[in-house]
Amino acid sequence: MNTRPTNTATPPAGRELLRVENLVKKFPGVVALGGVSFDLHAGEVHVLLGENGAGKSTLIKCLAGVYQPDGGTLFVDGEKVHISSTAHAEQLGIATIHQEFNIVPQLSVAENVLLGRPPRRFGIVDRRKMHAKARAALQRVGLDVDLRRPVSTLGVARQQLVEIAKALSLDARVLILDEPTAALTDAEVDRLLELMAELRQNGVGMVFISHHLEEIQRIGDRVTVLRDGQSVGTVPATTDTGELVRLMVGRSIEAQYPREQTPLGDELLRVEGLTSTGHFEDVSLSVRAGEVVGLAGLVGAGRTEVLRAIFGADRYDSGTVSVRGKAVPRHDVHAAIGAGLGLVPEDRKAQGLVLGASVEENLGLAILRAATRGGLVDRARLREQARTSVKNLRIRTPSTRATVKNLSGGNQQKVVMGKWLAADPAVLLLDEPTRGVDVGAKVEIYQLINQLTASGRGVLLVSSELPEVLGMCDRILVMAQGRLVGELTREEATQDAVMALAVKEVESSRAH
Amino acid sequence: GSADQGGAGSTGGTAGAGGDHTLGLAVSTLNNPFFVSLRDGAQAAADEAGAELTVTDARDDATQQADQVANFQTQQLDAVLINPVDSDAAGPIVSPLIAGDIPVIAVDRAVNGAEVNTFVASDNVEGGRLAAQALAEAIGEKGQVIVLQGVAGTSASRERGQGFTEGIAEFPDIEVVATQPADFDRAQGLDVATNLLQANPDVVGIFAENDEMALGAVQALGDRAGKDVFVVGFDATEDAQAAIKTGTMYASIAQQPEELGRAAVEAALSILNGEEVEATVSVPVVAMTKDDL
Amino acid sequence: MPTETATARTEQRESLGSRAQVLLGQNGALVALVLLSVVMAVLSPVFFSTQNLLNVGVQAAVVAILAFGQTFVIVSAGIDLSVGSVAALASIVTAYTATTTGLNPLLAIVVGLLTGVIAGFISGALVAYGRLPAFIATLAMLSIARGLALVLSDGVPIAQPSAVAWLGSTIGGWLPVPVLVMMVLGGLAAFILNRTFAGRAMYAIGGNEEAARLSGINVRHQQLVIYSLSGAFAAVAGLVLAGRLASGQPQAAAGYELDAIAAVVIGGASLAGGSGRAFGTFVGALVLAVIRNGLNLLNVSSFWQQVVIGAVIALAVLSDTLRRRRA
Amino acid sequence: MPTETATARTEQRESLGSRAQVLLGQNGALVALVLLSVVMAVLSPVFFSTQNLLNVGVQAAVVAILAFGQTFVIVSAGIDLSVGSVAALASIVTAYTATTTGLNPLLAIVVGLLTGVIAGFISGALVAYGRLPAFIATLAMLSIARGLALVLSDGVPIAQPSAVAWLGSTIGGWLPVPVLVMMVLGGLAAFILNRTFAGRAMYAIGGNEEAARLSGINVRHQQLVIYSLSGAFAAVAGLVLAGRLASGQPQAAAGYELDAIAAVVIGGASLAGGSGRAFGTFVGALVLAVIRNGLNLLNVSSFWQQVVIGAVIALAVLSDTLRRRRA
Ligand SMILES: Nc1ncnc2c1ncn2[C@@H]1O[C@H](COP(=O)(O)OP(=O)(O)OP(=O)(O)O)[C@@H](O)[C@H]1O
Ligand SMILES: Nc1ncnc2c1ncn2[C@@H]1O[C@H](COP(=O)(O)OP(=O)(O)OP(=O)(O)O)[C@@H](O)[C@H]1O
Ligand SMILES: [Mg+2]
Ligand SMILES: [Mg+2]
Repeated sequence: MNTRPTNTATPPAGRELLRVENLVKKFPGVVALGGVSFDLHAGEVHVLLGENGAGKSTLIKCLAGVYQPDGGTLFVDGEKVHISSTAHAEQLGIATIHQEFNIVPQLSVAENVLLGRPPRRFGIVDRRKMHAKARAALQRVGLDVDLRRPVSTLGVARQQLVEIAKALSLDARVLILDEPTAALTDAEVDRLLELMAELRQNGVGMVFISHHLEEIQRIGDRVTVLRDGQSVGTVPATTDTGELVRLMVGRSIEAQYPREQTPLGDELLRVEGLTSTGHFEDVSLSVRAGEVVGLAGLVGAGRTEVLRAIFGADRYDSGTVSVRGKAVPRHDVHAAIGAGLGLVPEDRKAQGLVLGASVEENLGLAILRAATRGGLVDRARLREQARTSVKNLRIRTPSTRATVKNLSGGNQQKVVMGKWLAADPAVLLLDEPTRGVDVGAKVEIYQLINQLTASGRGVLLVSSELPEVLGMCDRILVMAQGRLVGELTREEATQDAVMALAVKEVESSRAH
Repeated sequence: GSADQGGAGSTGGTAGAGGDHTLGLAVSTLNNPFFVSLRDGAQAAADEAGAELTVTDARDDATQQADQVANFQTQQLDAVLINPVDSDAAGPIVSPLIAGDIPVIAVDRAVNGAEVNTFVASDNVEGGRLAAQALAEAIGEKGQVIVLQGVAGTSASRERGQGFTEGIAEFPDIEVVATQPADFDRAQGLDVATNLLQANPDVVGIFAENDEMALGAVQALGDRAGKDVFVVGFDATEDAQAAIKTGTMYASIAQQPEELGRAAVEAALSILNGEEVEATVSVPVVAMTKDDL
Repeated sequence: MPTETATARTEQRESLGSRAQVLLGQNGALVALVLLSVVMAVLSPVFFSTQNLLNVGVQAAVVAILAFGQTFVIVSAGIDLSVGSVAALASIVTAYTATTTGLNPLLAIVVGLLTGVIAGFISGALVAYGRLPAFIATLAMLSIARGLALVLSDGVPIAQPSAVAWLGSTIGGWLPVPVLVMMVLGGLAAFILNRTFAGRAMYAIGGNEEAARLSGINVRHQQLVIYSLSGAFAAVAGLVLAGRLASGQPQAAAGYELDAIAAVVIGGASLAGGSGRAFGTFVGALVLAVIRNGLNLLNVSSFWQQVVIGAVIALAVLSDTLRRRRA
Repeated sequence: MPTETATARTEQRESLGSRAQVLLGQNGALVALVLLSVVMAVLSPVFFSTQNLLNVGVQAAVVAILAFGQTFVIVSAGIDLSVGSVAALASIVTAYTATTTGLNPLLAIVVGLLTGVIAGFISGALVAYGRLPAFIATLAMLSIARGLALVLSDGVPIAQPSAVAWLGSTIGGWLPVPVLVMMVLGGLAAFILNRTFAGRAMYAIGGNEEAARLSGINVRHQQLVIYSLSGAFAAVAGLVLAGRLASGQPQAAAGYELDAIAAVVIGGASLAGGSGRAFGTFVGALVLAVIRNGLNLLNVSSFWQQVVIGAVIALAVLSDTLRRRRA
């Protein structure tokens, strides 16, 4: 089976910073890395590409000193090293932005940027210096917020920017970025890629992980493809997308957005004049059977808040939500689910998963009530359901009993999807459902959306990936500053049309 | 019912002696029936005299007692009766009162390091000796015995234990094979006695530093109580007296808590009325066996 | 060749080891319990007598029953400090209603159990609807229940009806009822945790309350159930204790909350919630009882006893965590 | 027009309200404390006398000092059950070294403080390196320290040297030293929490231990510091207590751990870690002291007192959470 890795890329001119040979890392029941080799040169952006669970994050955690590899050798500046801790990695000039956020929610933005290394004398923290340093780091990523604000009050996107600023402030020679763009919108992605180009100019070597192939081509120099913990090849980033996908998935993918429209049925969800002071105002929308409605907008437009309010997760001040003509009481998730709603939240770790519980338990969470008779849970049924979900969604896990915490990020996202598909809601509210999901799996999720609408369900989709909204939605609503500012049909919708609406409102409000 | 009506209800008796004196009684703990009786005795005496009595409960915590006595002074009570949680700790607690010319009467336990007006007490060490004699008598002055101790470090445990050790030393054929703490608690008395009997099957006598533990030991003995193994307790609580009557307990050392409370209040009122009072007022202890009931 | 054989042997050893791990790994406290029992047996000849082992069972019973109820709370990331006081209150209420109102003793027991449920329900309501930290809500209940027990009994023990005393007796000359009750309630707790909606909800709430809420679990409602269950278990513990003493003691079970929580944590649960099993809790309670029983048998001096208890608890749990870390 | 004015007025009211919120919102317990004090003042004329307020301060001091140390631990998502026992041990060690070895009393005090640090250090090592749950490690230390205090003192209180007794005295005829010590240690705790690396690391570890570790904070090392600090504060509390009683009591401060934790939680910290402030803890300790003092002044019967204490604690924290929810 072990096909020889293709190696068609010539390493760039810069000096070699980092080399990995035959790296092996095993977890109980899983060989996460089965002999990966790869190298990084100064002034290079080396992309790691692979399906969810291929071993990308595990590889970089070995580089960052989080995991100790079980085999293989690591060279830094040509010298064999053993990276014993994260602090050691930092000493070697390696900074890492991990896939999972590593923020301390209660601490301020400034403290998070300089977490673990605030400027200090005799153990006493110099706040002024700390703020100055943090401000400088945040400026580089274009984030302008009150430094004293607890970081938990920022949305996911801006938390990601804080993480990036944190890694940048280390001034490392090697910067590892594990899916930094997953939580960002286009404007911020542009800004980040510019920043990376700048760093490349300064001779920094970067390891970059992303499931967005277009980003890879924009910023990457070489691409190393991982499959099942093996490196299957290193190719130039200019390699054609289809070929990259084939290397990664082992097959080619025809349609990236395989939307199959179905004739529309009755109205399933109706939202009328929904208002939550300070968050959004007068939002009215409807979703019909067989319809995928998209909610587009910039970060902070309030899309997440609207979804959560519809679902009863947050309070709102006025307006009504009804499903199949029946009013849904406000601020009552239980009732919303009973009425036929489901929500895949944007932050899977904090809101979607019980991380310490098994795959089976997580997949059964939304149908726990339904699987209960006389107070007793039919666990056999839940187990069966979990096996089916794992198979249908191709969740990569050693067993349904594995702890969700140990799954790769993309597979965790699939578990959240699976939980709600099992509950079979009339209308599924999706908030960034493909965040961190690989290209192959994305298509699988889109197929699931198709199945839902084909069976007369409705979908309300929030996504910061414009192509996804354009490709999958039958109708697109654009939000800006907490208001609906326009509606586009599938035919009318283009990237420019959506952006024009999303930005116009922002600019007109700036003019005031 | 609760005894804290503060004398408001029952001033009917012999009014006059107490006048409108206000007294404070700082009890070490009301979680023990003994001190509840002591309080009842004091309350009855105060009611009879028409004095107002404020009672506080330190829950066996010397610091709380310090706080409560300080609060008495703030309230400007006429005299303070203290049943110290700890004798040594009570010195600094009452010193400000004495400095402020407020009469202080120690009840049941002495106050060390300060000159109180009078000390009303029964003798715990003497009680321990009496217990040793009673137990020796029950077991025919020979055999193995075990001791259940109260909360380590409390004066009651120390003094009763000391008296018992001294007393039992006079009987050369009696051997104390185990001494273990059961914290004055009935449930612990039961468990610890069970365990000790397991390790020492030949035990014929048990001394417990209070009746609660003694009753736990009786429970642990089951049918053997009063037949093969004799139990002597301390305090002669109602439960213990009942057990002595049925023969499961051999004896208990009776203090007279109500008498203690009554004597203390009477001493306080005498002082407030300008009368002379002895430096120590002794309330006798007696070994109570079936014959006494 | 020799290398290969060596590898094979290592593998075999590993597989044996891993099988043992499956047996013990699920419940590390079991290792501690076995170790502890072996040490005690070596030091004291009577330790392994049937009678003494039953004694250990009886002495573990009250804490174990409290701890089963506590397990529900801890699995759901809460804490219940009131269990000892609620146990005392329930036993006093039973004794009081039976003696003063002359109610049928069995009905009096029901009233006592209801008292426990109500106390738990109030704690639960304070946590769920009052948004009080569980620590504060149940600390308040600790104080309130103890106070009420004292008020009702006027600080004096009350005799229990014989129906309660039966709970402290022995069946067939050898099986102590407390042990029986402990077994039954342990089985019940395991059943609730593993098989019922309420039980599965406890794990979900303890693991990630927000995710549980967003999955349609009515978290507040479940919290009422959880604390009520803890109150009910506490009431049973109180009655068993009362049965053993044949009297309702207002000061009974004081401080037992720490023992109950310790039993749950020794049994492998995390105070952060989301984990814990009834069997682990059972073993945890036995560990504590064996330590106390053993120290009595060995007649360790009373002052040193506290030092030894502390050290042994630390060592017992340490042996478990170190073993797990090596694995 | 009228509408506009109304709006303006509402806004103004809101801004006044929000300013008050800034003052009080940061520390909700303050609201509870103020409410409580007003009620007490209405019910008892002596409550607001200078002497009584100083009494409250003195009565709060020991718990407050323990709670300051506890704040470090709770902010870092731990718990320290041993503080009461460690306080007793430190005071006994001081009294013992001063009386039996005849060491200079000031040196004896240093030895006492060191004892506290060592006890805390051992708890910390059990948590950091032994991977024991903090609850178990410090429960073990609770038992060990209390046992050692009993062993050393032989269960009998030991007289303290006058240097210690000074800690319980009054300066200039009105300022009680315990209050002074409480203020100084409160300031120190605030300084450590807000300004030092160790303090910020406490928040980081408590808020997200994994993130703290990945950011290069030596979590284990910091845990040693945290528990040692808690031990040191406990030792100071023990000495203040000993000063007030002029004697080293082996049973001193028993059960104070729950009060100390309660003070921290009432002060707004979460047992889940990551939040908590020294000032909040101070207010929390005052709330507890005011409740006890007030109930004494009002001469509430002792059994009912426990009921009332529980109810008032619940109400005090409830008033805070409800206020916050409305906001
Ligand atoms: N701590 C762990 N314990 C057990 N298994 C683990 C652990 N961490 C990772 N794994 C497993 O190792 C494999 C590789 O995971 P990894 O997180 O490296 O994937 P990835 O390539 O980063 O995927 P994604 O694109 O979804 O982030 C997965 O099968 C995962 O389940
Ligand atoms: N860049 C920003 N500037 C100011 N406020 C912001 C910004 N981003 C977010 N917010 C605030 O945070 C709240 C939550 O934003 P959130 O990111 O959840 O909104 P969203 O529209 O769902 O965007 P997304 O889902 O893309 O993250 C918003 O209501 C807004 O008030
Ligand atoms: Mg990954
Ligand atoms: Mg969003």
